Amino acid sequence: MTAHIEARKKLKAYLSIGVLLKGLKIEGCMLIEVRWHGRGGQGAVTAAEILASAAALEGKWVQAFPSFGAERRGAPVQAYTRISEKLILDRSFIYEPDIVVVLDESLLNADRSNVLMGLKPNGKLVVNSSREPHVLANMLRFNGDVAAVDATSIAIEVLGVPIVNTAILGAVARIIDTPRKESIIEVMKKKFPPTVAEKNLKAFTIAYDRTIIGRL
Amino acid sequence: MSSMFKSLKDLPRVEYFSAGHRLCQGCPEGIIARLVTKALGPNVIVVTPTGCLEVSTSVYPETAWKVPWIHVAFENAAAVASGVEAGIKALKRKKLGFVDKKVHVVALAGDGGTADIGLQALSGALERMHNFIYVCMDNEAYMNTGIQRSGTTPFKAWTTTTPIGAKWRGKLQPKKDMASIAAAHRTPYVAVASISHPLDFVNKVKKASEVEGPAYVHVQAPCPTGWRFDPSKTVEVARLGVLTGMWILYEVEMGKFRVTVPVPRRKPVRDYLMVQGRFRHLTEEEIAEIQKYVDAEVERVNKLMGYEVIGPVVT
Amino acid sequence: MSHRLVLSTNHAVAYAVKSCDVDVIAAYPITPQTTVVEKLSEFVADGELDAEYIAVESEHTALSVVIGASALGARTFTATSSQGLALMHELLFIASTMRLPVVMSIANRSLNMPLNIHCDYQDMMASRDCGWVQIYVSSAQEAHDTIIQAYRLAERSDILVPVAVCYDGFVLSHTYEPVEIREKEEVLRFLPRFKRPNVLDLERPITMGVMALPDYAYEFKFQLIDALTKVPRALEEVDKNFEEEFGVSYGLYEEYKAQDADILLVTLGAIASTAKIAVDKLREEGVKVGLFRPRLYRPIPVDVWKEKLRSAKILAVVDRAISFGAIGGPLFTDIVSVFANESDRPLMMDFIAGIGGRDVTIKELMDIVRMSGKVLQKGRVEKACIYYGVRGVEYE
Amino acid sequence: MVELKKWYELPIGCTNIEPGSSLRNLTASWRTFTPVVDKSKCTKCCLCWVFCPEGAIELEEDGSIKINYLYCKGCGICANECPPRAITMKR
Repeated sequence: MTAHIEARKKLKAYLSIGVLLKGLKIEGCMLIEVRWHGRGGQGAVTAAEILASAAALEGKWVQAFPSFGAERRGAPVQAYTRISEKLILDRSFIYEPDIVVVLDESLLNADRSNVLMGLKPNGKLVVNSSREPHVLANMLRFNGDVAAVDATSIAIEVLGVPIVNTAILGAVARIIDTPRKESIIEVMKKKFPPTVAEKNLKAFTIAYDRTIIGRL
Repeated sequence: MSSMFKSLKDLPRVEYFSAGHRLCQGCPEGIIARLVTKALGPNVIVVTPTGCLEVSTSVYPETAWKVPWIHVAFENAAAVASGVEAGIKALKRKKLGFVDKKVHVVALAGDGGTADIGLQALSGALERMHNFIYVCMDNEAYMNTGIQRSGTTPFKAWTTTTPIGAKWRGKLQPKKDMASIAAAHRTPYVAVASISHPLDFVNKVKKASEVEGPAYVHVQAPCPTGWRFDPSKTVEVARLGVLTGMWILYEVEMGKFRVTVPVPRRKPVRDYLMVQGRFRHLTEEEIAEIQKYVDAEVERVNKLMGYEVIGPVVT
Repeated sequence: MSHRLVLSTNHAVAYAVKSCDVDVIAAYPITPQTTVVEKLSEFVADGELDAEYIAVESEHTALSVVIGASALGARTFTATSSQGLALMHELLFIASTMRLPVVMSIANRSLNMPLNIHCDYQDMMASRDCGWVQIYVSSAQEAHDTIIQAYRLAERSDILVPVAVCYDGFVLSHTYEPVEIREKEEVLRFLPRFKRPNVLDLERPITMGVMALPDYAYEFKFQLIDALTKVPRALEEVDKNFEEEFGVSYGLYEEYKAQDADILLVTLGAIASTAKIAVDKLREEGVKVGLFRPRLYRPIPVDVWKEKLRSAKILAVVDRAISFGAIGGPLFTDIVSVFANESDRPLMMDFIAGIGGRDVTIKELMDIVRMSGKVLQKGRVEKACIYYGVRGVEYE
Repeated sequence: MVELKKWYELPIGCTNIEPGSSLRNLTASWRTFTPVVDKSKCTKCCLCWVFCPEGAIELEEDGSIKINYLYCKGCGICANECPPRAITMKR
């Protein structure tokens, strides 16, 4: 039997227990569910996918998917990311997210009930806002951790356009353990052409540094 | 071009379209199929949509075709030809087939499959600039289903769906100008031909095969059954079409319009109309009306040419 | 060397098509299929795939182009959804009876009206009698691998039948997940080229797409019927060879905790994935429930279905399509037909769900199992088909 | 009665693998009037050969014509088009 078939057989064994990478331990049943709220054109779907890809780099099973209506540029959109130690079988939407990411502060006013819907009490909220986390928490009457960063300013400053997805990922990286910042950076380097990647990484890093985490 | 046929005797003697087919007595499609395949030679793949030619030549267990031939559906000859052409390109490039061979892809379709139900597929194929030849055999109605009106049925012609009644007198609208539609796609080569001028016709097909990209040849196909004339008159009726200016033979080569068969002295349209049963109901006024249309068209063509290539009516 | 990427199912399909080294691709954009052919056009534009990419003016032409190229012996691909598949309808029958090994991916989407871009299987189910091999997959990886298997199956000289690879629009088509990419070199080892009989060929000029009158038409159609009967075994062989090359196999079906199940959920595609969690949760509660997911849907592997479904006490079929005016959805009526002449058969119920992209949750699947459990206790099915989740409809 | 082929004896995929097999179909039976050539009048212009929808007129080496009466359907185009009127239709 040739070596590659041998390798495949091994892989199959791993696949069958739902573990992607050799040597990875199954740590209970970790599952992180993230819901992204943005407007068409802000890159929420791409952000969801980058976060998933980064976690996959760390050997996690992942899912990222959009929730499309017939939305066009500017309309509120949602996207979802699931990260798990185990093969993800659930293909229904996310109703009780661990983390909610808001790419556009105006959605808090327009769509508040939607944004917070189902967010676990011990969940985390990431908001693109120049306001302090505790102000946001108070405004939303939310008891969990809030991470805030003015991603729009950063995006305009670095990218020249208000496409905030890579900046907001900086804030997400601050509040989340898996995936790590380095994995996100690696994915972004692969995903974008070099000059674009450079600018987006800059936006990501600045946002990462400027993110403030707080609560009520 | 040097490769043009100088005489009809230059056409190959071999038949690529066999006898024993089931087309009506005197059917022009038999003539067209023979001439097109003779003009193009054996390295040809023929695509035919559903219609008279298809049902008369492919009834299992017999086929009249001696060249590769495919029929898929009614409205998609140009699309299937696109696929055949693309397939040849890909297989050639990958050295999987047709290596070092120049293969002509030709669609042989009726007017319904071209101007009506097949127009979208044809428009797409012309726009995508596939390297193929599309020959429309225009018998001016749905003959295969029994003489129903099509977009190319001429003004006032009788068909089974444009009957002569108290309110209707044949087709109420003028004929769709397919060749102009093809030319409007900036198709590199567009021609209108007639079986009554076979050398002109085969050379147009030949020219069509030599351009890069698509070519469209619109050939009149007088149908004895549907137009109501004696089968022996098929070519004669076609010739009258040319001589009366009802069917002007021209080509549009890279956008340049040229009448290929000048008619210095025109016959009145009555000569063309009155030999056909489908126009038998026409009154003198109606004939005069049709004559006016033709005169206007002749004037337009002469203007395009810059001189009087089609002459006045001489009785 | 293989590598792993996080891809949407649509992109996973495009990568597979690239590895299969197809010659001609023709397609027309339609949501949610579009990103398959966008990706393929990128591959062709970048020179990563040596193929003719024909951006046609309709789905009807897409399949016509593919038929023309396939008739020539080229390896071909197209993809569509919903109305696009409906527009292709007449050509589906033509491709199969002409025995052209076309492969098409279908990101399943509801049919109008009302206009709806989301998932159900109405599009393919409306064409289920078209003579194509129809495989429903339940993950991006399976979609990727099934495209490769589809070419191997379709091009077998004893099969020569087109194959449709179906997956839930959006739910799978737009979901990104890890996919191990099968590299071209390995794929082509698994998928060698061979010369097909009866193609458009200058040396052997045949007539394709003949007219046949009552004396021959039925015999030509029977050839396809015969080829389809060989598909289940052929797919098993293809799957086995695939496993030898790539270490993964999928079979004609998937079952989960089905061996001793009293209640058996039977469903296709993505719902079957979510259903496993429902099964796990119910098992924890002591409910003897399992799952059977047909992968090969057409031709129906009758003996396999019969054997696998017979042991349950009640079948809870979840149909993601409606058969208007019938006694249940397409999958249900198919299963009923499998047991038509069997006295020893389970009770059967149909739950039509997930229509127009309506989410099918773990909770709902558990509810469906519980409802089936109650019917089982009664020992009699009063209402075979439940239009599950329709507001204003009373079930019990 | 000709015995019809069984399903497995037919070519696969609704094809016909016998190019030109329509030659088996002798369309002479369609004919009412028969074209007769007066060789003395024939100018070897070959127009009848060109115009025959059946391909039932064969062109000989020397340019003279021969009508294949097995296939001629008797449409009469050849007689109608012959410039020197060398072909006549007879019952």
